[in-house]
Amino acid sequence: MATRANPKLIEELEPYGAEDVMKCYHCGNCSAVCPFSADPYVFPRKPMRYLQMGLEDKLKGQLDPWLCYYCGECSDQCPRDAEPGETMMSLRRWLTSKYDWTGISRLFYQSWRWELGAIVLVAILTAIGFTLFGMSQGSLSAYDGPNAFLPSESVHVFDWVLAGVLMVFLLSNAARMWWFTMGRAKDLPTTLGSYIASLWMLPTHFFTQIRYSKCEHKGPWVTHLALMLSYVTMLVLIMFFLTDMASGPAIDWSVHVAGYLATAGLVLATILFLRNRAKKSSAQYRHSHESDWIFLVLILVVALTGILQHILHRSGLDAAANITYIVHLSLVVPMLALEVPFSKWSHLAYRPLAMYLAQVRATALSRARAGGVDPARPGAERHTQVHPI
Amino acid sequence: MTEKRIGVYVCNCGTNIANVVDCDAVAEAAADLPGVVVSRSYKYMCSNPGQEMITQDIRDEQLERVVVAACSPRMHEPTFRRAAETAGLNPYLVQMANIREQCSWVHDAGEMATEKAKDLVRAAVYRVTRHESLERLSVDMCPHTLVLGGGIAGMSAALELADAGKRVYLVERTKALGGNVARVDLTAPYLDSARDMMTDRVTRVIEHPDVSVMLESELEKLEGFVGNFKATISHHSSGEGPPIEVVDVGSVIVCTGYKEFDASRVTHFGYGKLPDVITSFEFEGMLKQGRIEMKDGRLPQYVAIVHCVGSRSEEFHGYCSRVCCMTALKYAHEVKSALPRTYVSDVYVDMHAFGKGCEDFYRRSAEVKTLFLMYGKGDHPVVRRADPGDDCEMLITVDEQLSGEQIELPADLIILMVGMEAREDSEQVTHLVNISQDKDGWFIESHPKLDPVATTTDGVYIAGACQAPKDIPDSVAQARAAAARILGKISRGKLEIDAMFAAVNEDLCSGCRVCNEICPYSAIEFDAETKRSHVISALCKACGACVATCPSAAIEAKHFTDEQIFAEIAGVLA
Amino acid sequence: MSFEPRIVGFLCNWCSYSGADLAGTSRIHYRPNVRVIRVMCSARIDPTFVIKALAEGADGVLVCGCHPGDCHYSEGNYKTMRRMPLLKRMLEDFGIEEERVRLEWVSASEGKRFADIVDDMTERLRALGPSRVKLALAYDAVER
Amino acid sequence: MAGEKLQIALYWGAACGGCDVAVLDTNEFILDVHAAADIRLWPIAVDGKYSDLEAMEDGELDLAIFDGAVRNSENEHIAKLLRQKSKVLVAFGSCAHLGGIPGLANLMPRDEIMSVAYLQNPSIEKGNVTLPRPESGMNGATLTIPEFYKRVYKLDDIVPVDYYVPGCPPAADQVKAVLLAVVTGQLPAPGSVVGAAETALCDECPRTKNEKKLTSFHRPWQIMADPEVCLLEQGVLCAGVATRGGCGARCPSSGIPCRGCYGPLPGVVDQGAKLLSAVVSVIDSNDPDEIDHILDGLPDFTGFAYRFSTPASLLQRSVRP
Repeated sequence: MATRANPKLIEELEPYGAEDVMKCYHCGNCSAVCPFSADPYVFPRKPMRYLQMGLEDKLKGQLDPWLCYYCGECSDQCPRDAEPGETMMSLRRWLTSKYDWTGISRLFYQSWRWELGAIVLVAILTAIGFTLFGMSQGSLSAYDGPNAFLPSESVHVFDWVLAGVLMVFLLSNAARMWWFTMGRAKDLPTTLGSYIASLWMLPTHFFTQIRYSKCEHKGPWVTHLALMLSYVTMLVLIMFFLTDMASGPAIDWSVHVAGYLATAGLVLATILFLRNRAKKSSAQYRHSHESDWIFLVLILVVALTGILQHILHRSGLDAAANITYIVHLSLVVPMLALEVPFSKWSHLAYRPLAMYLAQVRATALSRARAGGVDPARPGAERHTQVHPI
Repeated sequence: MTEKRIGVYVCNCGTNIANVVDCDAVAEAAADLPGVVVSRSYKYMCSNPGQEMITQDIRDEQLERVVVAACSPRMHEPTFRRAAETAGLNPYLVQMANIREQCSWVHDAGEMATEKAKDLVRAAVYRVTRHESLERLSVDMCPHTLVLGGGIAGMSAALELADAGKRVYLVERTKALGGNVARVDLTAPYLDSARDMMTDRVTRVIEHPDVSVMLESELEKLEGFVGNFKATISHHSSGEGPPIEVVDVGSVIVCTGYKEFDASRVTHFGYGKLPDVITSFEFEGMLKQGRIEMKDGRLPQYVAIVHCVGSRSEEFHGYCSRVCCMTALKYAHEVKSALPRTYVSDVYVDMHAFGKGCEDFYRRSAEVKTLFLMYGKGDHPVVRRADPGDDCEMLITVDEQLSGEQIELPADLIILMVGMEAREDSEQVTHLVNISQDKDGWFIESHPKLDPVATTTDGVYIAGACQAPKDIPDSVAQARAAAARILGKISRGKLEIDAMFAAVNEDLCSGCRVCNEICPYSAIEFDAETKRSHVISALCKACGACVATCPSAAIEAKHFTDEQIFAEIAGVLA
Repeated sequence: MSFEPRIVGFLCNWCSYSGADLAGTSRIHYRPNVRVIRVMCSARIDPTFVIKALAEGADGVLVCGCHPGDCHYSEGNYKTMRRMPLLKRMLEDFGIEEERVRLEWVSASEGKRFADIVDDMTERLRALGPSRVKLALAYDAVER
Repeated sequence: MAGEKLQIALYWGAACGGCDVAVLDTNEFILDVHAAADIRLWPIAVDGKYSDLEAMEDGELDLAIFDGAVRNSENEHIAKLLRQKSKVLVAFGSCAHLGGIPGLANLMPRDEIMSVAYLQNPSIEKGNVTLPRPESGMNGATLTIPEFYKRVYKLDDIVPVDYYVPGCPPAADQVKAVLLAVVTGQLPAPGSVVGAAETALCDECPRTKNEKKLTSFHRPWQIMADPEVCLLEQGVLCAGVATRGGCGARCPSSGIPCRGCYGPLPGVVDQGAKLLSAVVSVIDSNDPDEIDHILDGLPDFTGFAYRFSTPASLLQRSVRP
C-alpha cells in the first residue's frame, strides 16, 4: 500500500528547528558515522527521508530520534550542511508535541512567547498563591518554627500534589508515545515477556545515559549526566527530605551535603551549557531553539534563588529568606509544571523509555523477520529495498 | 622479385607486449627472414629514441623497407610513416604488424602468443618486400564549407568560418534558424536566457556577408572528395531563386541535431490523456509565455518533474540524454521563483550533475526545498487522477529507492523530461555524406577520444547533438573545433590525399565492364573509343571492390595489391 | 597435444579490424589461432584470397566486414555477401567442409563479438580436424 | 638422319583427339608441314612406335607437341620421353595446358570414377565385376595396361614445358602460327603462352557491353538471347570475362557462351575464383535469401568455372576421401 507523501509537512517542522533537512541528498554519511545507528534503527538518514517526504505517520511511529544524543558527528560530516543532528533534535521537539495530548507543548515549541508567557503567568500565580497562604499561616519574619511563613510540611504536601499532577500528564503522554511507536503496529509480534525482559533498560539508561558515553567526545555526556543526576538528587531531596532540609538554622549535613553537591552540579552544568550554546562551540550547540535557552536559564535561576534563600535563611535573615523562597518557588513550579511534561525536560522520561521500547521492538522485529515479513515496512517482503535504510 | 634491405622493429610497449610475447625471440626469428638486415626489440618504438633508431638505421643500413611490430596500425602507422619520411624513405614502404591489440592484449602469455607474433611479423616482412613507393596526390582545397543544420552548432560553426572570411553555405530544413535551443527559455546552470544568445547569433548569421543561409532547403547529393565536393541543394521555399543549386565546397559540417523523444510512446505517465502531463519542451513554451499554469488556468500547487523519459530504459533508449537532469533542476528554480508557494518534486533515477557549475546548481535546487524522489532504473512511476476532493489533480506512485517506501506523490502539473534521440532522417544523411551511425542512430566520430569532430570520411565533420546527446557548450565547442580543423586545411591551400587508390592496367583490360557497376563512387569510367575502363583516382576511395571483381586482374589496388596480400597469406601460414 | 587450427582472418579496416582492436583495448581474451590480414573493405577480399589461404595450409578462413548497411564504402560488404555463399558451394565440391570458411559481420563496437566468433570457430575447427588440402597437394607431387 | 628437315612428334595423352583434328584443320598447310618436317611420331596420323621414340638420341626432336592431360602411367612415360628427346616441348590445347575436360575428374576420387565406369555403369552385364588392374594374369601370361592415376595432371606438373598453346581445341590459325614460329625459329620467351591474346575474350567479342546488374541466371536454351548484347548481361553464364582471348570469340559470336577453354588471364592465379567474383559481384540484390535463390540458377558452377582448369587451379582436386 502506497504511502501518501506530504510536501507540506516540512513547513510544520520548521518552527521546531528543521530548516536544512531538504538539503540532504542521502549519501548516508550521517548514519555511517553515528555510533548508534544500526538496523533496525538507521538514523539520522531514515527519519530525514521520512521528513523530506512528509510521511507524518511513519515519523510519529519512530523511536530513532530518541536514540540520538546529538553528539553532532553527523552534522559535522554532512557534505550538504543538512544538519542531521539538528533535524533529529527538532524531531524530538516535534514528537514531544505529538505525544502531548494537551497541545500545550505544540504551542511552546512553535512560539517562545507562549512558553515564556506561560512560565511568567504560572510564576505570578504561584507567587500570589504562596504569599496569601504564608500570610494566612504565619509571619513573614519567621522562617522556621510554629509561626513559620511557609511551613515545610505544607510545601511538602504541595510538592506531592504537584508531582501527582505532573505524573498524570507525563505518563499519559508516555502512554501515547508507546501507542504511536508500538501499540499501533498491529503486526509487531511483541510479547509481554520481551517487555519484562528489557525492563532493566529503563533505570540503566535513565541513571547512566551509558549510550551517550559511546559518542566520540565524552565531555557532553559527563556534563549532561551531571546535570541530570544533580536534578534527580535535588528532586529526591525535595520530595522526601524537604523538612530535614528546610529545618534550621542548624545544618543537617546528612542531607545537605547531597543538596550542596546537586546545587553545584546544576549551576555548573547549566552555566557550561549556556556558555557552549552562546559560543556555538560545537555542532550540537550551533542551533539553539528558544526552548533550550528558556530551559537552561530557568534551571539556573531556580538554583541561584535556592542558594540565595538558603544563605539568607542560615544567616537568620528570615524575612528576606521567605521572600526569596517565594521567588524560588514561583520559578520551581513553572519549571516542574511546564518544562517536565510539555517541554524539553520531558526527554528525561522519553529517552530512556524510547531505548527500552526500541529494545522490545528490535526483538520483535528480528522474530518477525525470521518469519519472513518485515513489519517495519508492511506489505513489503524483507530486503526488497534497493538502498537499505 | 629482388630482395630488399629490410629493418624489423619489435616494440615491447613497456610491458604491454613484452609481458605476453617474447619480443626478443620475435626479433631473432625475424632476423632470419629473407632480406632482413636489421632486427631489433625495443621498449617503446613510438618514443623519440625509438623513432630515431629507425631513421638512423634507414640511413646507416640503407634500409629499403621497414616493418614495425607494435600496436595497431590504426594507432601509430602515421607515426612510423612520418619517421620513415624524415629519413627519406617513402612512407608507403613501412608495414606494421599488430602484435598488441590483436596479440598481447588478447592472448595469454606463452608459446602460442609468441608464435602468432612471429607469424604476423613474417607476413609483414613478406608483404613489405612487395611494397611500392607511392606519391600522395596533392589537390586544391576549396575554401567554401557546407554546414548542414541551422541550430546552435551549425550557426556557431558557420560564424567561426565566416568570421575568418571563408564562405559558408548554411542549409536548414525548416523555415527558421535556431534549432532546438530556440525553443528553450533559460539555460542551466547559470539561468541565462537562451533567447538572448539565439537572437544575437541568428541576426549575425543572417547579416553576415560570407554566410549564405538557405532556409527550407536540403542537401540532395554530395559528390567528390575532401577539398573538392559538389553539393546539390534543393530549395523547397516557393520563393525566388532556382529550385536546385549546385555549390562547390571543400568541407562539410553535419550539425543536424536531435529530435525529442515522443512522450506518447510511454503509456504509464498518461501523457496525451491527462491534460496536465506535459513534456519539457511544452513546459519551455509555457515559460516563454511567462505563465506557469494548468490547462484550466489555475496555478499548480504541486509541480512534479519526471526524469529519464525515454532515456536510460530497456525498452526505449539505453543511453543518458545528458541535458535533462540540469534542465529539470532549472525548472525547479524557475517554478520556485515564479510560484514560491508551489511545492516542486523531482522524480529521478540518478542525478547526473557533471559539468561546470552543475553540482553547485544541484545543491542550490535542494536549498530551494525541491523534494527529490528516486526511482529504480528498471522501474517507472505511474500517474493517475486523484480522487475528487483531494488537494491535487494527480497522484504519482513511485517505488521510492532512498526510503524503500512506495510513495504516492501529489501533483497538479507533471513535466516529463523527454530525452534526445536521433532524427528520423539521420540514416538518409549518413548515406548522403557517407558517414556511419551507431546502434542508437547517432553519427560515429573518427575517434571517440582523440578525434571527436572528424568522421571516417575525409572532409566531413560532425558537431552538436547529431553525434550524441549534448548540451549547448559542448555543441558549440565541437562546432568551433570542426570549423578550426577546416580553417587549418584551407590555410594550407593544397591538401594531400592518400596515395591509395585503384588503377586499371589498360593493356590487360578487356572492356568487359564488370567493374563499372561495382564502384559506389562511380569512379570508374568506360571509354567507348578505346573500349577500356579507367579509374578517376581523385574519386576513388580505395575500397578495392573493383579489384577483387575484375576477372582479368587488370585493376590494381595501390598498397593492397594481390601480390602483397598473397605474400601476407604465405607469411602467416609459412 | 591437441590440434591447434590455423585460421586466416580477412578483416575490413573500418568495422571489423577496429572491432578486433577494440577487443584488444578492452582486454577481451580469445584463442590465439587467428592471423588477421587487414583489407580496406571486405569487398577487396577476392575469393582467390580465401582459396589461396586454404591451399597454403589454413584450416579455416574467417571473413569479416561491416554489418550490411553500415559499410564505410556504403555497399562494399554487399559484394562480399554475394561472393561468399557461392564460394562456399564451390569449396564443398572440392571436398572442403562448410565450417572452414565463415563470413561474419563485426562492427567497430563489437570487440566481444569478434572474440566470441574466433573462439567458436577455433572450437569447431578443432572438432573438425586439420584441413587436408596442403598435404594432399604435396602428396600428389610424389605419389600418383 | 633425314637431312635438314625439322624433326617433330605429336602425341595425345588423356585427350579427345580434338587437338589432333585441329592440326589437321590447318588443311593444305599440313602438306607444307609435311614438306618441311619429318613427323617421327603422331599416333593418330602416322605409323610410329614408342620403341622408335625410345631409340632416339636426346634432343633429336626439334619439336614435340603434346596434347591431352596426364591421367595414367603411359601418359607420364611418353611425356618424359618426349621431354628428353625434344628440344622444344609444347603443351598443346587446354588439356595439356590446364588439365582440360579430363581434369574435371579431379573433383571425384579415383575409386568413385572406377565404380561409376565399371560397376554402376548400366551397360555392364549382371554379375560382371571386373575392375581394370595394371597387371592381370591370363592363361599363364601377364597382361599389363597403364596404371590409372588417382588424379589428372597437366603436362607441366610432370615435365618442364617450353610453350603453351591454349584452346579446346586451339584455333587452326593459331596452330599455324605456332608451327611457323618453330619453323622460322622466331620463338617467344620460354614458358610463355603462345597463340592467345593477353586480354579477355570480351575484347574480341562483337557483342556490346554495358554496366552489369544481374537479377537471375539462365541456361542458354532457356532464353532468346539478344545477339547484339553481352550474354552475361542477359543472365547467361559466360566465362569470357575471365578467359584469354585469341580464339576469335567464336562461341559467343555464334550465340554460345564462352566455356573458358583458353584459360585464365595473365596475372590471374585461379580462373574459377575470378569468374565467380566477377559474376556474382554484379548480382543486383542485397538480401541474403534472394541472393541464395539467384545462385540456385547456377547449377554445378564449379564444373563450369573450372571446366578446363581444375588441375591448374589453386585447389587442383577435391580432397574428399
